[in-house]
Amino acid sequence: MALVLNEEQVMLRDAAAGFLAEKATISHLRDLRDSGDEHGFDPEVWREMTEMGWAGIAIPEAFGGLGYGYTGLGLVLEQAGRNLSASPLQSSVLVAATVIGELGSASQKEALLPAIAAGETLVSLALQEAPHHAPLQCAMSASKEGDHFILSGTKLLVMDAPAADAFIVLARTAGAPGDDDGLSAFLLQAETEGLSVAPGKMVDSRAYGTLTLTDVKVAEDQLLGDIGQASKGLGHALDIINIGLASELLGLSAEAFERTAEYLKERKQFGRVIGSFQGLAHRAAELFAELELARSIVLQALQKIDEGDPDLALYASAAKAKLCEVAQRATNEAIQMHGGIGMTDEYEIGFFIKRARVVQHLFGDYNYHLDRFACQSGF
Amino acid sequence: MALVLNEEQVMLRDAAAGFLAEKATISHLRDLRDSGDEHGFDPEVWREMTEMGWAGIAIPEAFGGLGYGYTGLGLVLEQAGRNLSASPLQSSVLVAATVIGELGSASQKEALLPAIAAGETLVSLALQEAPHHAPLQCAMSASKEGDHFILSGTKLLVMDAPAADAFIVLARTAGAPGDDDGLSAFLLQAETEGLSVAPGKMVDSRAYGTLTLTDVKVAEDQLLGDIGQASKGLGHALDIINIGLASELLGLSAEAFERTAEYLKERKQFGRVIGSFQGLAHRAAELFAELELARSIVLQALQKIDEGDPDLALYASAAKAKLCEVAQRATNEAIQMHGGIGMTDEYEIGFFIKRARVVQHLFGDYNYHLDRFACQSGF
Amino acid sequence: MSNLEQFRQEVSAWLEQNCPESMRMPMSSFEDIFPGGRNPEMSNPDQKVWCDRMAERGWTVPHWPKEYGGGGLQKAEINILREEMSRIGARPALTSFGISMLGPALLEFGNEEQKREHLPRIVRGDVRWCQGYSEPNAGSDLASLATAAEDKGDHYLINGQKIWTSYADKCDWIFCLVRTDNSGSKHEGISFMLFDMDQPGVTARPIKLISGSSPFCETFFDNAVADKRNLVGEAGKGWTIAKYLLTHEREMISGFGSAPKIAVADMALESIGADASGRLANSVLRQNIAQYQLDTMVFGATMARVGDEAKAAGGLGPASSIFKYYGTELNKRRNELNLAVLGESALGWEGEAYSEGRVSRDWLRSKGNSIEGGTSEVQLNIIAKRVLGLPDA
Amino acid sequence: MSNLEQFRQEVSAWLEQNCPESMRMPMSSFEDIFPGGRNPEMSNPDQKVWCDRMAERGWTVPHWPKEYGGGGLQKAEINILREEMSRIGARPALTSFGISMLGPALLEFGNEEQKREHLPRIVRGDVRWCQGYSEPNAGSDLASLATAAEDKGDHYLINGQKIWTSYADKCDWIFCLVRTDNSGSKHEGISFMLFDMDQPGVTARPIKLISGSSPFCETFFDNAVADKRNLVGEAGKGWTIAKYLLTHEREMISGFGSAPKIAVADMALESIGADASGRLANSVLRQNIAQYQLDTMVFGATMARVGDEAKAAGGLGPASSIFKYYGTELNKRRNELNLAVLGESALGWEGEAYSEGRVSRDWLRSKGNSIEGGTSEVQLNIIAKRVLGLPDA
Repeated sequence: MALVLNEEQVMLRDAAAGFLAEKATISHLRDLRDSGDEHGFDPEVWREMTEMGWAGIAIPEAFGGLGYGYTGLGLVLEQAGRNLSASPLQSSVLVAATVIGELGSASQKEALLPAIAAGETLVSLALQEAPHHAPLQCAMSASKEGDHFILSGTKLLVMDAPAADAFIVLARTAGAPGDDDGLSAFLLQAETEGLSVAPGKMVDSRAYGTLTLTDVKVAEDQLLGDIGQASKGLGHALDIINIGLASELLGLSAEAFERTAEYLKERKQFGRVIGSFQGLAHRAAELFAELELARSIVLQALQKIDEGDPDLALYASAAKAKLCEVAQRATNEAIQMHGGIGMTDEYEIGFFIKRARVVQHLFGDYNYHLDRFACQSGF
Repeated sequence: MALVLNEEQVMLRDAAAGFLAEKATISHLRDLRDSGDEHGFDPEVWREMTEMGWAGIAIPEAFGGLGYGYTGLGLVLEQAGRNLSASPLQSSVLVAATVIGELGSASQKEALLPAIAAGETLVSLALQEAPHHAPLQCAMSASKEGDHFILSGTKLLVMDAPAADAFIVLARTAGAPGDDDGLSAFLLQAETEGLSVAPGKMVDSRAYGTLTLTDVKVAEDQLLGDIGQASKGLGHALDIINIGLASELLGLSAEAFERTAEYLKERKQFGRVIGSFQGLAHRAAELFAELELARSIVLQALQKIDEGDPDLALYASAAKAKLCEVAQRATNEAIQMHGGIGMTDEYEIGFFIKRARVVQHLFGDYNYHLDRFACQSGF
Repeated sequence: MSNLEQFRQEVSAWLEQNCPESMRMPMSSFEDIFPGGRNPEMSNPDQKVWCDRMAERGWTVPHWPKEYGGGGLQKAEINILREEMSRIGARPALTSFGISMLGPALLEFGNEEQKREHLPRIVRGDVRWCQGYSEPNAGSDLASLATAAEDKGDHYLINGQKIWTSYADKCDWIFCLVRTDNSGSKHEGISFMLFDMDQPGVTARPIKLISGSSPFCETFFDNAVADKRNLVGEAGKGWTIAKYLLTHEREMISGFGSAPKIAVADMALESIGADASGRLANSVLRQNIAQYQLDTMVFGATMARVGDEAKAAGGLGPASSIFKYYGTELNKRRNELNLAVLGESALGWEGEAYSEGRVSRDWLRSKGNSIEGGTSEVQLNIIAKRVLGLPDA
Repeated sequence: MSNLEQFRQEVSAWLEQNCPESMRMPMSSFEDIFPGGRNPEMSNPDQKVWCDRMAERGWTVPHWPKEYGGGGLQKAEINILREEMSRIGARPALTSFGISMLGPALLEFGNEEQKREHLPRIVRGDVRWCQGYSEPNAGSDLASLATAAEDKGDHYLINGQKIWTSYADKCDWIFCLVRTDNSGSKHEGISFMLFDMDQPGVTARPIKLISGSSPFCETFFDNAVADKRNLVGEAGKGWTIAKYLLTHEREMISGFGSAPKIAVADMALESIGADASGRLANSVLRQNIAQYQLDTMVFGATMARVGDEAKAAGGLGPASSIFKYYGTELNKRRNELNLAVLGESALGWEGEAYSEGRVSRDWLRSKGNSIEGGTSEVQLNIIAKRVLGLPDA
């Protein structure tokens, strides 16, 4: 596949750019934050996004989606990154629908994916149990009692938890933390007895939640896929998810950089536009180079998803690691080059660094993925 | 101990600076190189250095030295680094005399140290067996046969080997590679039967040699210290040696930087002195900061030797790691900032990068010592 | 018994009698620092009692001359006072910009009348001072400031705007850089002026930062009045005083990197665990931490060396020029490492589970370290020009 | 059968008959590259036979027009020729600066007479060309060159010095930037001139590099003569031609980072070993290698993307501006890693044990990559100005 966008993809990207720049901007994010909105996104905007089909971009047509593939979803996520648009596009579409697509049976997909694609239901993944991403370390136990399972434990960093209709909860039906075998995925409705959500706002002003499960009774038909066999499908889903997050980081970093480059052309100090100082100009040029590299690996990794490449894990960790590095540098330079005004809440540039670090952390940060990249490369 | 030089030390430093800048400069090194000199140093200059007592600076007065301590030796090594002065100051004084001081019995020290201090004998350490420093991996076997030992195997990177009168050879009298126990040190005369030296020039134009031992018969009284117990004393000696090499790297880096800073003030491009370009000026200022940090840790580590600090290993790896990092950056920037002329053999700046990499590598490079620094720090 | 021993006994006895019990408790928050002022904010009324008693002996500023209200103490005596205070855990009685910034400037550049008027009030904590330097269009290029002071005979009329004025909304007086002359180069025509903030022409509005609320303000002058006797030094020669104070400020800020902190490696071992050989499980993070800890150790050695050199030679060597730059960059690295080490628990903003976002707010706040008090770029320019002697662009 | 299929058959048959067996062997050293010239250096006399046969058909430069000695082939035909040569392992018949640099410049800027005189001789490999650009005081700032060409009616008299002239000691003619006018700005007054190196006024002296001997020379002109009909373009307008050729040169050099190489990680595993979990034993080196391999992969993706974009849009996008800068920096990183990975065995200079210092000499040579053909600093300036639109200092 050539590393260029086709016509359909260009149209999709431009449509997303136009819509989000009007309806889901940093200014909207600020309003949501300052109003103390519990969900952290605007349901009306989300409804419009789903009407345009964005929630189903990567979902096959057979399951009510558009079947544009992940390259398409990546383009929309990139634009969401540019505008810091708050919506369940990450939690329910990139994460949950992908996990369901990997793990669910045909009938489960039929039941869930069209509803997600239509924006009728919001599903979120409950995986993490400690401050760091370590999927195989999952320890929550799901013990069989008669014809059902009993789940108890705590899940952290569940995206959009306060607004979620249902959760995919990972738990152990066998094995010990670290084992490949024994991981199972369950679909739980939000109103399930014994399940409680403690909402919290992260530094990006988005809503996350801590799920506490106390002797929650789960029926066998709530298992997503085969019992104890979730880890492979989950692993593949996580590769896709990390590439999607890399797309968001790309948009976010590019926008922060472009705003900074503009500022360098406007701001005067010592009688000169500060972009004429070679110290700043060279750093900007280096960052431009890094962003071009970032753009290439994101597009390549997205295409590898859609091509079904068997080495996806390598591309996923490469894309996430590189984008973590670039996003960190781009957002740090954005504040430093803006100087004092970049430190003020009133100015918008500070919103980028806040969202960046959360996305960098989600499902494995730079340290995690560079290490994994080395392992995948055999050393 | 205050982190400043005392009067005696200042005088020693200035004397070394004066002598070396006249007698053992890069120009002399070039002559030695171009004449194909086998030893890679000028014995006459070395004789003058020993007459000034430099070979005995760190050797206690009881053993014929000046007893100025390693801080004093470090200052001379720093000046040797500035001038890229070729001499056995590293091989025989910093390395061999220190190892003898750590491992030898009183009578062995009496026999050897005064001769080294007087420049009458040149001793070199034969430790390394593979391309990387890994002292405990020493595998050369020393098997006991009656009242003597039989040594066979190969030793790499033996400094000044073609000129050496004797070698300290590390070998195993027990244990396996990686073991603490079983390492023994032997003193062998250069003309020992079964010992051959294959001379070679490294990139720094200094002479090194590969020692091949074929069934070399070694008497018990050639053991330095106790049988099988060399590793602790060797380890302490290596800490001292690495701090001494860090001193040389400090001088080398500072000189390369100062020559570069001068060039930035002279060279004109685009109608301006190139040091007025902020891109270069900021990099020079950052490098200045790194060099000031380097100077501090070297002085601190030297003083820790003389204070007998029990945490010397931490300081040694800190000093060597930091100086490897700074020397690499300083020498790379030196060539880049000099531009085309820096690439020519005719100009002197290129000599610094060549010596730097060899000293960086000797007894553990950046990667080795940063890893060790982390281990010493408990993580 | 020597004089100093006698002095120590007297100090010890006086402190025992006069330092309130509650002022011997460790400080638990910023509110426990007492800045003085007309209507001082206090976490405890003993703060004022303690300050008043200390000020009576001039011990709030023990090194200033007695004639200006200070303690008039010698170095050895000041050390004894510090030691004895420290022995009983006595808090500093008064901490203010007046002591650390304006006072030194007045002692160096003020006239006798100004010293006699303002210094004693600083010692007593009667007046709380803020600093009016930066403007929206004069950040790194401070000398291009535009706030105008028009000569009206016995007073100046001041119009313009300052930014980053710390605690402007809580301070009584301001020492302020203003432009009295536009005709020459930008460094000429700047004047150093003192005036009361409690007047109709002055408004201060707090600035919210990306890390949350802050002591910084935007400060507006709309025909504010400054009495002419409160012009410090000559009109148009204020830049010299400003530069003198900037050096002070940078030395204060450069301390950031050096505060004792829990080793980040220990936090990482707890959060991420070790492998069989005792090494931190994530090798990439391990290297980043090792590099940070190495540079912190090396920076610490450098601060110690510069201190020792200053003692030996009586002045700061060139290495001190790197403090502000390196210290603040190091602190930013430390804060990024906190995020990497603590992961999810460092990324919270609100809620008890995240200590109200303490880690993330500290991290965001640290980004300002390399901007305020002279950006890292300005520091590098200074090193390049003044230390290395590289020419101007 | 289509025309192209027929062409392929003809090419295939001709190559089979005309390509000497020895010219179908893989090249084993630089000496196997045939650069042509009056007295060509050859590792094998078949080199000239092969070149002559190919040149007869114009296939040494298949894309140039027939009237100038080229092959006059269309793109599809050129591809077929390449494929058929590659099928039998045929070496390129002629590789020269004349083909890659001077030819394109003459086609774009030369007059008809110049094209007819010089291009056929390039195609036949009769004349070997070198490039006279840099001077000791005109490196990054190429336009400040000072080599003077004085107008003497029917010829110019040339005095001055060039540096970094590749193979000047072995070339027959030079295309050279000279100054014909000092009165205007430095970019004006530069002329692009061709002249014979085999004349008394020309001396070339090879330059030894830190990595050892090199093809570079210092070249001196002492009343050298250039016939006026060999002035390309207008007098004083040579800068346009120079810039055109610089772009060519940068694209050639930027290929450095992309050559296929043994993965440095494999070398490291062999040299340093792995721990129980299969990770490289030294974790610090492991991270450095991981970062290098990641950036190499990402740079490769970028070259592929730019290539695909060029195919789709018919031109190079802005990302191509980073190639020279990033590719050469990457190659320097690679060479430093070689030292770290190979340790002692990489640091040799002489002797068989060290392959005569191959690794260390490559490493030293790589330092020049970010200097020659426009320094990294110049590349960053170009990105800042032309791509980002940042203003000049």
